[in-house]
Amino acid sequence: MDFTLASFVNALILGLSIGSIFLVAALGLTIIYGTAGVINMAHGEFIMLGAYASYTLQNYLGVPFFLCIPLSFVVVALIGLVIERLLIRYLYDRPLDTLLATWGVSLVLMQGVRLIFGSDPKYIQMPSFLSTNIAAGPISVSIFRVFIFLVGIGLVAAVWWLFYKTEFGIKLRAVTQNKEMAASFGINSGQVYALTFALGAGLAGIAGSLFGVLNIVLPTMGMGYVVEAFLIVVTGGGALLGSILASGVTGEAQSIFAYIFNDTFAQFLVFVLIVIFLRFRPQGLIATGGARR
Amino acid sequence: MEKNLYHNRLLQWLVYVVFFAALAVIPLVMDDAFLLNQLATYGVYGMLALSISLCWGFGGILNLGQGIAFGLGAYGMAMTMQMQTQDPEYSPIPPFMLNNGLDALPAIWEPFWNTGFGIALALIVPTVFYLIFGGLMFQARVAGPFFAIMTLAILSALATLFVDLQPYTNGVNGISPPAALDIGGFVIDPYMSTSYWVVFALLVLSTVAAKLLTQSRFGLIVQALHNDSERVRFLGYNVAIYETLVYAASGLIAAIAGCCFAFLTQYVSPAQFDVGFSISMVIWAAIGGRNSLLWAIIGAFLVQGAQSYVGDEFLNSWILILGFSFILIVRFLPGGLGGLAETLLGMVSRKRETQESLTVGAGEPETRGA
Amino acid sequence: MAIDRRRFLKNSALAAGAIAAPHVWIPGVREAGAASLVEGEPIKVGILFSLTGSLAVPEEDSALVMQYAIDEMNEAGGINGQPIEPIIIDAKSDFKVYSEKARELILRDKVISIFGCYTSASRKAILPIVMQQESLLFYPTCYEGAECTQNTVCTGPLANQHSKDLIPYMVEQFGPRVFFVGSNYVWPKESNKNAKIWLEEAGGELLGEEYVPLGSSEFGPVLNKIRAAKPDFIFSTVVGASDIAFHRQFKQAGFSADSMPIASLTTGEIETKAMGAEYGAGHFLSAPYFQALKNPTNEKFVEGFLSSKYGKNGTTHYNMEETYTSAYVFKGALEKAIAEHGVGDVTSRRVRDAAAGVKVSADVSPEGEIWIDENNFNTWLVPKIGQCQPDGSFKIVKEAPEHVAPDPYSIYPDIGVCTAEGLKTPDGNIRKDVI
Amino acid sequence: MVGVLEIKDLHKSFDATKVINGFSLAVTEMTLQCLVGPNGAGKTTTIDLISGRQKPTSGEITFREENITGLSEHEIARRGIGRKFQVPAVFRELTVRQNLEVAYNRETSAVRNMFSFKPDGCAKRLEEIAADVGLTERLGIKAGTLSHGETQWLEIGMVLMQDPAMLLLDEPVAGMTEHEMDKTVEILNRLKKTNTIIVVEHDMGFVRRIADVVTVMHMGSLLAQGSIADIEKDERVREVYLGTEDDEESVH
Repeated sequence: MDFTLASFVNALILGLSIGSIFLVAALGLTIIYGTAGVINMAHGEFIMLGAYASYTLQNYLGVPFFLCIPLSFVVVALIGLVIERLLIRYLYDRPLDTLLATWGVSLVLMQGVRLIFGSDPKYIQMPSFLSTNIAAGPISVSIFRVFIFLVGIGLVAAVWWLFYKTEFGIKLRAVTQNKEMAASFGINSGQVYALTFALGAGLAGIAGSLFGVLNIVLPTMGMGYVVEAFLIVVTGGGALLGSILASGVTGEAQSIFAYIFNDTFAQFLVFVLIVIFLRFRPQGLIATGGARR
Repeated sequence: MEKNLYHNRLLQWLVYVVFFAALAVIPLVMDDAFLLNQLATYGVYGMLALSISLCWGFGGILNLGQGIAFGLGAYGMAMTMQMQTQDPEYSPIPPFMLNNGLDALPAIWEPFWNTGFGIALALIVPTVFYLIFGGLMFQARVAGPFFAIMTLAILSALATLFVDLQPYTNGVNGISPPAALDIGGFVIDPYMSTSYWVVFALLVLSTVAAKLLTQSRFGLIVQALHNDSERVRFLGYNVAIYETLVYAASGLIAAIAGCCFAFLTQYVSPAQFDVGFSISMVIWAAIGGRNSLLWAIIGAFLVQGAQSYVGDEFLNSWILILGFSFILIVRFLPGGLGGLAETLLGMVSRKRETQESLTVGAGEPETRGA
Repeated sequence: MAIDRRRFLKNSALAAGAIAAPHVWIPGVREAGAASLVEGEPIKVGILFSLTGSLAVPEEDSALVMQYAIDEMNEAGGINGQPIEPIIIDAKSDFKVYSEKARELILRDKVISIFGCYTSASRKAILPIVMQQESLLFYPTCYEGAECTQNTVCTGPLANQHSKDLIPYMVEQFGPRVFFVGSNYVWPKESNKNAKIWLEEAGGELLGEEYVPLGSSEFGPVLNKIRAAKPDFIFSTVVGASDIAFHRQFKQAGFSADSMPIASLTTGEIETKAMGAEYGAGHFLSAPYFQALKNPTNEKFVEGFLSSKYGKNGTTHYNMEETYTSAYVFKGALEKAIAEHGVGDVTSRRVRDAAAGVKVSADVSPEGEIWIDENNFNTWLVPKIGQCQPDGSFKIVKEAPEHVAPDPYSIYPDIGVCTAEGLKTPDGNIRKDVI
Repeated sequence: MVGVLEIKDLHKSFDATKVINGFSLAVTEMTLQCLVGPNGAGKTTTIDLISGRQKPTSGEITFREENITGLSEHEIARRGIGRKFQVPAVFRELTVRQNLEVAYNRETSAVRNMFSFKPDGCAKRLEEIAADVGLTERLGIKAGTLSHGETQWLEIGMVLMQDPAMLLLDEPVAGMTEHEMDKTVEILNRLKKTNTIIVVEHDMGFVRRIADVVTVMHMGSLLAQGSIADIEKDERVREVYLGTEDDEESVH
């Protein structure tokens, strides 16, 4: 295809959109990893649960779409909290085992949802004004993608506020820095971890309610996001800012490579570039505690 | 000093002998083509679990991408078998290439005309790939969960690549060589006991080799770096090389498993690089017992056997059962069934010891794993 | 290039023989199929579809409709007075399970035939065992062709039949400029090769050809390319969950079916139901069967199936119907084989050979009369074009005037012609088991 | 006289903090040099820099006339520099015997070690050293179950197994009983006849019993150097050092 400025600009805009989708998918994972050092393999299934929560609310209770998003947060955060209390909290000092245990959780969640909802695909409806595009000459972007982008910014702002402007944030950062020291100041690190895990799960729930609109609601839908989300977290280094940068860069890379070559090769190229990048900067874009590595 | 029978080296070797003797008897008493083929497939899964146990349980390197070596090995073998059914004169190139726009055999396929070369490549390519990738990662001191995630990334990238290179690989549809593997006139028919024997022999060989490796000085140092890799550096050992080599050794075993799988099923596709399959290898090793080569193999036999024979009864709840048992094992029994055996034997041994009431002080393990 | 000694000897011997007679090239050892029938005993068939996992969505329906067909036949007295006993297996959407279970069905259960597989990958996974044991596979779905074995019968449309009418119809209705989008694998690419031929004949213009990874849900880059190319219509071979994401993102990107419809080979009743009918409305599908087909046989089939215990999903679609007719092809072929050889001497291979020319008449086949090609054992059928309505059902807008012949090698005359004995190459040789 | 180990104008900073600031040192062969100094003086960092755990910002470290600056840990260890950590680092999951076997590092090649099971001389040396450090009875048990003092002994034993030309010992007697310390003194005084040793230590009583040369560090540079008698007389040392003996360094 011929190169035109307009289509290249479209590719750049799309890159931002893909980046925001990556970010929304990876945000919860970043928080859980950055705080507790837990590699949550069930993150994709939390996204899936968010989508099913929205689907159920919308179809059986008639809840409007915009209300489904925060409610999905609540539902999945609660599920996350239960999983943390029953399982994850016993495994904080065994990072490889949390990875495996959460993989078991993901199997159970996926199959559980399949038993309840069946394996045929569902979808989430959205207000029709979101279901079109905005265009300026040859430049065009779908409104729903803009919506996801804005939600992404909103979530980042909310998380930033929570981390740096609230008491919970102070406790959370204290625990992340030094668990023992924080304990001596009377901070209950178990509680902080539990809430953080719930928060991360809830953010995945929001992602799910958005992705269920963008494409399709299936028990297996989480698998499609989880590897990318991990790469974002690893490339970013586990920090909030790192994940933002990493998703921006990989989103643009994905879009531009797809523009130049094709989607499949773009995917391959992005994976390979990330591995090469990490060879030279294993701590990621923004290094957090190097000790964890 | 040996207190727990589980750690008695002699006894360990004895258990190996018993297990493999039991496997060896099966084709002598059974004459069921399907059962032999199925057990041979389990043997392949056993090799994969063995390779995971070597890498993860023993070396501490969690590898969620063992499908890389397995898949590359399987492709190498399938390409070799495919070329055996081609004829330089009548059909010089595999049929799928014709409808993918190729009219001559691509250069990367040329070596596979020769069976020996082809099989050698099927083993060398994945091993070298592991050496390079592992070398890069371990030199950059990427370890633990990060390394695991990186193996996942490479696995996904390879799957994508093999799909995209459709003219050379037949993409998603994969390669189905229509005839059995033939090594210099020795036909490894997947529905005869020969294929069972070949897989069995390779399983024994790789188990013994892996066991010897763990008992060598190399193995001792790998155990030490699993414990505290920093400390090992100050003793003058290049940790990255040790890690790379144990990773590559496990890759070689997985590549052998891939080769076996290709001649057993006469089929290979990018689904070999499926993330779920690579993780199920880890599940086998975890359920059987990651710290023990033999128990990991038993884990593969048990889980896959259950999937084949119990799975259909439960259909939908099978994955649920698998997931729950995996969670419970990770949570309560990190050593898997092997760990359970270790604890039980330890209790038995200790009890006997108190009865003899001669020794003072708690007996503790000498060697890791059975 | 190294050739070992044994191969060299074989080659020279064959080369000598080739001068005198056409050379028959059979790779590997073959064993006679062990499966055979016994008078009065049930006829065992294997039903190998994924009932769980990612492929369960299309395949579970096929397994259900197959059971429905067998029940129907058994109620009518079975075949040759013998009941049919289905062995239903869950392939778990995993090629390793397909392969293992096919072995079990053939080697242990000794079924006379397997009905199963949806993806080409699963077909390729079980073909080696099917061929080597001279068993039989009924493959009831559309596929790319370019395959010539002696052990399969296919009742779905081949790439050369599927879009033959669709492309000229779309060019005529909407204009010549077209953009191809497909999932990145063999079937879409082969389908597009055929489509290009029809496109050229119809005077159309191909603006672009893009493939997305199987299962991908990100269509942004493709939609941008479509926007830049400004086609009159889109020809889609995107499959599965991706197809649904594609249609949804298509509308979200501001495109509309009225000005730029998608002409698809897969987006049927089930898919439009899953994506939300408003996303499917206005787009086109080419298939040999639609639930909305107006004929007494189809009305009976739809009503009978949906009211049976198998019809919970509330839909019949092309894939299910092709599975249903495959059961009747099997019946016809088996009856013919029994008449020819006697019950005791019926083998899977003989059933397959007897399938040549078997007709399923319009009062049995919901899509209208079909028959099996005597050479390549694919199906003569009538492709139809339907347009999706706002309620998710399809309205038939065009029907091919006559049956279209299946030809697995239509675009590869250089490779050969598929005959009952094997692939006949241009130099006159016959090659068996070409997959 | 040229020292076996020479440090020239060493600098090391973490972000903006200068931890080592123009430190130079020459260590003579077959002497035991004690590195003392108040908390945060940079003693452990110096050990880290010598052993390759950290890379200096600038400066040069020469060992046996070879520049070893910036080499990695294992390369430095292979040149005969053995190290003991402040917090004893042993392989807790391995037995005492295995710990000592790992430390027997005559052969470091991974490939050759794959085919080696019982290296020559290992068993004999192991018996000697186990006897030396009093762990003969404990060889079969897991290192993780040893007492603190025993763990210190084990790590000293591991350094001895290496048979290094130079030993870097970071607080070898921390947590030892009086009796254990006496034994350590005895071993070190024997060792310094054949080895070059650097000991980082707080306990001046201990230093007095072993040191040939004492080097006092302050704020990342050399404050004073000389015999223990000289140092104890030095006014500046008194000023910065006295009264801070029992603090622990925060960085190890």
